[in-house]
Amino acid sequence: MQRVGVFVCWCGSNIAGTVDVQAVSEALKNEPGVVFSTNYQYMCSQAGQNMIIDAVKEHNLTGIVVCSCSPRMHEATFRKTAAAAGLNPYMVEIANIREQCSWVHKDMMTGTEKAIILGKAAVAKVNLNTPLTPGESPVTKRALVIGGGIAGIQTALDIADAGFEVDIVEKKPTIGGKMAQLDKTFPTLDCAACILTPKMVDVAQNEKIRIFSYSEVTDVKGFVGNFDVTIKKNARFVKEDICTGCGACVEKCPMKKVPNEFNLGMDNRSAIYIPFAQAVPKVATIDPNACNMLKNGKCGLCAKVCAAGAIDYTQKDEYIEEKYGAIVVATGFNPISMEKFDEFAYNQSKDVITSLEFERLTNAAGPTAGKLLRPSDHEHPHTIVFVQCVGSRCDSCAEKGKEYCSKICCMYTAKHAMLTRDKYPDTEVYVFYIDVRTPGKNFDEFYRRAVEEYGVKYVKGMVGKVTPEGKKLKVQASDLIANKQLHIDADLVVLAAAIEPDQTARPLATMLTASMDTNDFFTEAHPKLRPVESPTAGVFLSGACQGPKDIPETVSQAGAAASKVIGLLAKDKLTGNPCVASSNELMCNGCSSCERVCPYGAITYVDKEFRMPDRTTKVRRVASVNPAVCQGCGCCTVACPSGAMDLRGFANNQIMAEVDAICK
Amino acid sequence: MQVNEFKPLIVAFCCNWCSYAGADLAGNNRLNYPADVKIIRVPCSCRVNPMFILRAFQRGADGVILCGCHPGDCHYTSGNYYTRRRMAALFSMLDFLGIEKERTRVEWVSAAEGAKFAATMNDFVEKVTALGPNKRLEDLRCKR
Amino acid sequence: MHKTYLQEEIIRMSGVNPSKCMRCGKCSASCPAYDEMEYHPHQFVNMVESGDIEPLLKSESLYKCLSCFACIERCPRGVEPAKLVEAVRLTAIRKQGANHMTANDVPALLDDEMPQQAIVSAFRKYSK
Amino acid sequence: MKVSYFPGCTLKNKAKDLDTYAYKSAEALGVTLEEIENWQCCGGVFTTAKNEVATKLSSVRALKEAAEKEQPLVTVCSACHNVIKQTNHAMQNEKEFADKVNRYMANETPYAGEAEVVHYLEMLRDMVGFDAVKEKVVNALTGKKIAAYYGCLLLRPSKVMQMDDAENPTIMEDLIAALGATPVVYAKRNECCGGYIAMESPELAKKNSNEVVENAKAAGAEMIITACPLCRYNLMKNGTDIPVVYFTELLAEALGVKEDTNA
Repeated sequence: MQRVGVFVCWCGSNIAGTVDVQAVSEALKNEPGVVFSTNYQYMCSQAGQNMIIDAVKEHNLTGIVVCSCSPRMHEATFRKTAAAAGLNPYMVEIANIREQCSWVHKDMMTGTEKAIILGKAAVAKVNLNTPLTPGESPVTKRALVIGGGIAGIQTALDIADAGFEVDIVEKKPTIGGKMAQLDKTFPTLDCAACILTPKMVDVAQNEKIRIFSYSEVTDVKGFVGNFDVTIKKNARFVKEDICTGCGACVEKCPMKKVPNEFNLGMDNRSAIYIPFAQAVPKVATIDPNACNMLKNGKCGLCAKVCAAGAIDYTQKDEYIEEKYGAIVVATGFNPISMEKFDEFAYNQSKDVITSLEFERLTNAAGPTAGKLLRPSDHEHPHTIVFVQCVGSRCDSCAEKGKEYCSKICCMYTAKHAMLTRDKYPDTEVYVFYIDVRTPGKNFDEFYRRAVEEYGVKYVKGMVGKVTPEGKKLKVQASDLIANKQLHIDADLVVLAAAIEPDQTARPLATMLTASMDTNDFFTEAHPKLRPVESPTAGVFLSGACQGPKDIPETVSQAGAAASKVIGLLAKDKLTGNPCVASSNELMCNGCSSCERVCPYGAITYVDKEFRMPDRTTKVRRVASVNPAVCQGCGCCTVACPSGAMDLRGFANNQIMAEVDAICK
Repeated sequence: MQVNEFKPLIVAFCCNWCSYAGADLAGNNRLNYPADVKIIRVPCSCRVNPMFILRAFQRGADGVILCGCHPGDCHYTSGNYYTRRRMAALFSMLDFLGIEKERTRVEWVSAAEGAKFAATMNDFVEKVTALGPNKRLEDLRCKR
Repeated sequence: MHKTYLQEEIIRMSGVNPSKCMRCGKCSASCPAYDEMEYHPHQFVNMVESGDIEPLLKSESLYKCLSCFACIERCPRGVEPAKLVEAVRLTAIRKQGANHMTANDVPALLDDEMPQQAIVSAFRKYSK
Repeated sequence: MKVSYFPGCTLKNKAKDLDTYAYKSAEALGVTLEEIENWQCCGGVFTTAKNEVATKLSSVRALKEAAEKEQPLVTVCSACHNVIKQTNHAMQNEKEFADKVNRYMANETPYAGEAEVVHYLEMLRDMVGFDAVKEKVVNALTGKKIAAYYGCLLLRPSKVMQMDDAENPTIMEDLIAALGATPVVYAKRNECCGGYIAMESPELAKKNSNEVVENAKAAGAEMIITACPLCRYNLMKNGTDIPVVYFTELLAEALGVKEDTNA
């Protein structure tokens, strides 16, 4: 049985004006467990706190009830007081008789009556309180960034800048991501490579940053501050530390007919390749599916020409295990496949391309060295039709495409249209749009310039059918303002394909127990107030993996994610919230109900041995809560059919006792 | 006269992050609502076990209201969605058992909605008062 | 907004929810009979949504739709404009004496090669 | 293999070729077509209105007979296929409509869309298999450049028809390839020929059909195949100078059973 002390605060006249504090302290004296009850003008004052400390010592109190203002105000204060008196701070309960009683009721009698009931509920609860100790865990002062696009690069640079070690894991042979494939960037039209590649070099030269390129994360264990991550370094058959990136092997490789993924298959590369001139790390990689030496042991030319002796055909995949305190997801996006949108004849004509392909076609380092030429016959296109919202903003019942707006297409299409008109004024450029969405600094001005200064023809309507015939693409479209059906003979059709999260995001989310929405974008801990944190503690989000984003937005989010990581890594120890769920293993039947509702992935299952009454041993699967991950919402306690799961500090019997006390 | 004197007993479960703060705000702004409402603080509305509600009715409560963060704003991401689903099922079952739908309610009150909290409580108490005492589930053995 | 009886009837018959339309115009961009129509597929959707159905009932456009389902197939919002056209057309021809084509009209329209299918289909579309 | 067979109105007169070669080819491939007894015309077009019952009854009768025989219902004509398949879909998914139909027909055991509606092309692809067709080919049509014309009804609405990708179908191309010929892919193969509008606005049918043929010819087609009598009529009538034949005729030719018919 507890020995409870009740301390009723007057709060000057704030409480005493509507509540008869004397009557409250008298009434609560008779409650079970109460051995001491008093009232005072200002309980939170030094004198009031000393009164509590003295009473604890004098009456050997084991629990404290303070009837005062809201616990949101002074719970922390009175917990400290309890600790000063030698009690566990979690043996304190507050009855809120100010905000939720004296301030909202006018009548002394009803106010007093309610205050007594609230006090009784608090006494009933504190009688069932148990001392709680928050767990502590150390923090590994190193961060992992998954994805080496502009989001990952910026996050890593910012974290490294604060003095912490960062590893970047990138599945491609080089960092740089989608931004490295872009030509110019809106709305300023500076070239993507000119602003990105210096950052890539910074990453390479920063001694706090390690790059695991051509690698992927295969396993994540542990929790905030203490993640154990397995990284698979795919064999690139080139010794990274020896290769100088001279490119002699690339030149000599006889297998030159491999579709070049960096140029989206619009030209070819060799079997041993460096994706682009400014690649980081600048080392060669052998494509095992194309290399004759690896496929049938016939060739070996690259090894012969490599002066540094970096080629190693026997290289194997390597698994690296590393510890991290924080993980940043920066897995980015891809344009969706155009396979199901063949009304635009993407599969039927080479001259129907996606916007990303258009970027490569206009990029000086692209397949046409920056000249805008039709892929089919390398002739200059005179009429270009851009189609927006291809696969974006589709209703789910249309069974193809995405429901969301891909956000970046309006702006890059305006950019493409403007740049085309600028460089090739003899070209007719049509943009078919549903809405032009330009919310961003200098964005609408940019789009208007495309129309007003560059003469791009924006048509409110959609393309219904593209028919390749001869050298032309016959475009059938609607112009809703003119209320006409248009028929345009185009030379090139550019589709603004919707974007979707990278395919690696879903398995990664499973590994991280980070939640995703139905579109496979990572969800934030709070959509407004915690936009760069995942609900899983220690996992942060950067860039388009969280939702469609342009470069400025991605960079801002990358910086924000980095600052959150720095805040975490700056701590030596993490103090947990002791009010977490825990499961009574004897009652748990291992049904997984709690695991399914837990938003944090804090619950796992372990096989445990139990001694049975007949002295045999039985192994059962039972739930186990990781207190460092659990945030204490209590959802699992309600989902648990056997009542095994309970929440410390808000236990079933505690809340039940409050209900009983109120309903007497 | 008898009817007028009936004072209902209302148990309100408020989540710590939104609705409990909303109730505090109602206090800060001195927005009155009947003293019949007694608030129990829970970390999240999804912490409220249907057992608590059944217990309240068994012990003579005349109405039970759950307040949580607005959908999409849950401090714990998804807790209030569970609340919504669980309570939809529970309340229709209670309705079947004779606990009128007006006696149970889930309401989303944010930390900034002191006025909404007070208005909600006024409305809820009024509706429950109109229904009169809950006799259906009350267990007389629990009466002292 | 209050819906008229006629509007509700059209919506119920067709099973189409015109308020799903996002005004992209892909239906009208896909329509093979566009130039024959006074009111185009996107206008059908818009006019049913706003309750402006009388002009549609009187329009020849009702009989120009080929029922080729291109608008249904390509609508990104799943609105299915052709079903609205069909519902309005049925509302028109179900009235007494409102058949768009009668048996007497047929011989003049035939040629030797014309398959039965064309006549059967046309009757389904043009008369009750 | 025995299947129920719904020929449709036009196949017994104006489009006899479509029907006879369907029989011949099926026989050659080891499939017996059992014609639905007293089948009635499907009506040519599916009325999408949910409160239209009477016009769909003939389809339901055919479906019910096939279901009772536990056979798939095979169709050849695109229009019949579209009407019957959409009607079946409505019987499966629109309860109110299905109730009305069952009460109207006084069905002792209500019909709820149990039958499987299979187009002849689907039968070739999924039940016989194009590989098996290829093995049975005696007159390979090597070197012939043939364009498949799908029209609208065979593929759309794809959610119901489920035959192939409505925008980039391959089923007829695969058949052409199996028969040894070279399929010609062109974008207008799924655009409407004009259909029944040929009666009222022949100029519209002409315009649409011309566009289809021109597009096929530009892609190098020497011949067009189709599954629909009305498509064939429109394409032929509106001035194509390349032959338009039914796919069953081409199939019969390749399988070496065409001559028998003429004899």
